[in-house]
Amino acid sequence: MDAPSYMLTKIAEKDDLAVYELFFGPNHPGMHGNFGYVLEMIGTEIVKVRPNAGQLHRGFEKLMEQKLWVQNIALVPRICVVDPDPNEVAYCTAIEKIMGIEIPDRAKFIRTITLEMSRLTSFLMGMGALGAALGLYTPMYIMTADRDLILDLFEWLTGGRIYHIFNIPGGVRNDLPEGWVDRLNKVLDHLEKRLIEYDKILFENPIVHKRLKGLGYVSKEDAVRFGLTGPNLRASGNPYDVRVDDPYAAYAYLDVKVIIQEGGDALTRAVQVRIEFEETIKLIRQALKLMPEGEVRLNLGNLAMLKVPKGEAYAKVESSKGEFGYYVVSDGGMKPYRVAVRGPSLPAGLLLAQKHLPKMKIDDVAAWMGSLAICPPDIDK
Amino acid sequence: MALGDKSVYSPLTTLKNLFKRPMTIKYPKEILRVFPKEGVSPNYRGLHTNDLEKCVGCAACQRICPFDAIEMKIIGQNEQGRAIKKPVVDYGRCSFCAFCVDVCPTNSLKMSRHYIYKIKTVKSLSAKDEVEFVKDKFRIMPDEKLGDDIGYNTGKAKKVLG
Amino acid sequence: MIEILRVFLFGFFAIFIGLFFMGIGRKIIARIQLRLGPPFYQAFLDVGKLFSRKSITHNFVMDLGMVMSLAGLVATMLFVPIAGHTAIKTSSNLIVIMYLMAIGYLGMAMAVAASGNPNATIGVSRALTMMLGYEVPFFTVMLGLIIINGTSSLELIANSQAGSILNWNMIKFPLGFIAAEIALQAMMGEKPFDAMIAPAEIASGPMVELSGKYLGLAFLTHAVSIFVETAIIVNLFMGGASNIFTFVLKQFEIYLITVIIEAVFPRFKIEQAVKFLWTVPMSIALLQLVLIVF
Amino acid sequence: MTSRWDVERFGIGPMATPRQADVLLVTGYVSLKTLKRIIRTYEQMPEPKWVLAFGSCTVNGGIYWDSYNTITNLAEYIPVDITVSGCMPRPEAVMDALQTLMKMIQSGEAGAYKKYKENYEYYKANQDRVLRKTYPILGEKLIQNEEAATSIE
Repeated sequence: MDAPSYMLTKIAEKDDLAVYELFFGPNHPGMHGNFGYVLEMIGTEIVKVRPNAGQLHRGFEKLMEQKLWVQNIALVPRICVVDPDPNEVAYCTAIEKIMGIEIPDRAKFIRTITLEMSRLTSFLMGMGALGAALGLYTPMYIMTADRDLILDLFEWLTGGRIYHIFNIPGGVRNDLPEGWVDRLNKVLDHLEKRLIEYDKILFENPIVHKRLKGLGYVSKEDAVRFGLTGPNLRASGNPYDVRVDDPYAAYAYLDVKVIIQEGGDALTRAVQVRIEFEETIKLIRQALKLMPEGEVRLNLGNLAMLKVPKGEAYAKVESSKGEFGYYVVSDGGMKPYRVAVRGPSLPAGLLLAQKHLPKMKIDDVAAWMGSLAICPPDIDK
Repeated sequence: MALGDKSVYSPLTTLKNLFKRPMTIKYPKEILRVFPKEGVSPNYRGLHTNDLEKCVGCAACQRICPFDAIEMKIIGQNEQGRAIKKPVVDYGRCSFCAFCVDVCPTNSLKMSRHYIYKIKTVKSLSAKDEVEFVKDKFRIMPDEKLGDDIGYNTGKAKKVLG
Repeated sequence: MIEILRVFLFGFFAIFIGLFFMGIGRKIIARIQLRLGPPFYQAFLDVGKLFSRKSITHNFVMDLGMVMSLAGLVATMLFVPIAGHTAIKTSSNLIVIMYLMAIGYLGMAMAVAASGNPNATIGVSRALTMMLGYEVPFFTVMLGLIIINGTSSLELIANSQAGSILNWNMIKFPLGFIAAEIALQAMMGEKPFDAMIAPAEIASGPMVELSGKYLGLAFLTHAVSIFVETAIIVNLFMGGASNIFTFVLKQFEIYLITVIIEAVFPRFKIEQAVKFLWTVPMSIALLQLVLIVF
Repeated sequence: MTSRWDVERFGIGPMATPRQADVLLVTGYVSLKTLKRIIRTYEQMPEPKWVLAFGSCTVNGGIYWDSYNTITNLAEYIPVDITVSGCMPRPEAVMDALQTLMKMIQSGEAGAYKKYKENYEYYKANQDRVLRKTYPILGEKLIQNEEAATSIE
């Protein structure tokens, strides 16, 4: 029998037993979420990787065909727990596109603000998880505590802490409560102050640099070829942002700055998230300033009886991890005929893993995952 | 750009946290104080509360519920011999999306700011009965018990659905 | 008879102080992370709980290895002078201490290799590699101190620093102290040198198969190692102490530095760690040695 | 948990492996593939062990009650000590449940792991019933072929 080409050393070629399997996940502390890689290793070096997905598969696309248009809104945020709002907005935007309606301007701005807030929470979680993957738990604890401040705002606005179920076809469910904007401004000020501390502990830490530099390099062409989106794509030098190229919600009224970095390694991706975090805060401020008065939703009659005319639409939303796309097909009935979801983590988690992880040491797997912000629920759906 | 510079001393500046007040809320003794009302937010979507006098048993909530969590239970008969139905919420299904509150035509179904509901498994029950026991305990007919602490409620605001 | 009692007393004292330090260390780390943290006696509760639990053993080598690991460190501890008291008096205990300390790690290696878990095996190989990394600079520093004092007895080295604070080796040989401090960080297995435990990489490494009483033993081993290692530094660089209370206080200062570094740095990869230990502390230690000799 | 809801105050912390764990938290829906892992994790934990199921999904399927790939009731497969409602439960609710569990352990009320031993057949039968669905469709035939192939060599 010929020795497989991935065998690295002469000794390993002779000895089949040198290769062993290591299960990285699902119950591995380095794995964020219920997901796993089966690693074939020689010593501490990975020679082959097999993503072990499917632990979170719930059959979303099938479930959505069985429910009314409006009922699905309670379901979609579950696709990505840390960044739920892009799902709701993408789904609602797709429905609105099919129906050919334009939502009120104030609703657009509220949607934008909640999207950006959701991005903040997700970035905080992502940066913290990256730190934790490197063994630096302090920023993780501080960041999740700061994330709670934004979740409080969400809770005040929508009534739910994690799953907001706030966007509905035709707008949003309610207007901003009294005193909410003041509190948001206060939280943003606080986050800006904290950002200096995050820099000090995480982004200026020499050991973090040492660990992340050169890890998981993605070239400009590869990023496009593998279908990476969001910060991961921009960190490889591709100027693409759905918010600018194909504006939805109120982004057309706002001045969104697209940040591009050349580099493409884990450190660049981490710094990319850090810079975009700052930009997001500015964007929320901008949106708050420009927000008009008025209605927050169109009256579409009884939404339980909502019938979407025959047609199909693709709506995409720039989430913190990349592009969330919803392709919705309607046959004119009470329920969607077909909904297909495009999640941003699938290319990185399944495809890129098979290119990057071989020849990597086991030390780097968690950090690599953290730097790509892989969100397992949206791989499986 | 300041980012990307590294220094061994920068991380050590975090040590000033030692002299800051911890962000921890000592839960059973303290509660959250960030909202106009203490504890959870004023319009929190917690356990249901239902004004049984006002409830007409129209089953609108049952129809809108995305997860089939609401069941109309017959609790008696009126003078015409028609059955009186009231909603029973299965918290084993409920996802607290509050669509049922939105559609309630009489505004009797609301959500309270209470959220803790837990069931201890009884040791003496057999394995099979235990499953049914817990399932059963999670089916509750909402009444006025939690009505003094209303959370999500579309009565004052404009109705969202319908 | 009294000798045996003394030995037991020393052992219990080391465990007690070690666990106490661990508890306070957790509290301090929690405060740096802006949270309240566990009560300072949590480490005692943890050990109590672990010993009351059922534990899973794989074979008798695992039992033996865990006991050997604890026994090795307790044996080391008996040679360390604590404020003038030593359980077993010898004339050149520094060599014996360094020799015996390795037994703790070897015992751990034996136990976890018997469990057959790949994560644990990687962890142990990392721990032994790390040992190679920190012992070289640490020995170099010690060599300098042995040369200048003309003895390898810890008591004599400690006594030679008696008097004012200016006599401490910490002040006299600051470079050596820094090198030893970095090596100590690795010796205790704290960040940035905790590659052998690394939960995010190898699921807590050697501890991955330890349950119940075995984990309890590992806790105790760690407690004793904290005690021994800080005690060596206190004797070498801070002039020992006249009474036990001052001694423990000095130990705590050393431990505090370790904990603070632990809280704010991530971990090196194992090869990076060894490279770092063989370059930075090693060159500092060599410089110190050159300064001492010439 | 986060800095705001610090559970380490009660001495509760996450452990890296099931061998070191006392309490298994099942946080939400359980798909068939996960169930296999949960059972394995549960059986790896040394006694005494407790299970805390939280979220509606563990009681009656939650929002995934009509999904083809999730189980509806965790208690059929492993014994559960305490169940918390919510989707997701607030941190306070989780902390409350953990403290209740601590009280239950002290009073000897929590002992579901004994049930697992006593009713082992019942649980195993339930587990087998659903896990059969996860076998590969080409299952037995494929395995037989492979076995035949290896025996020829």
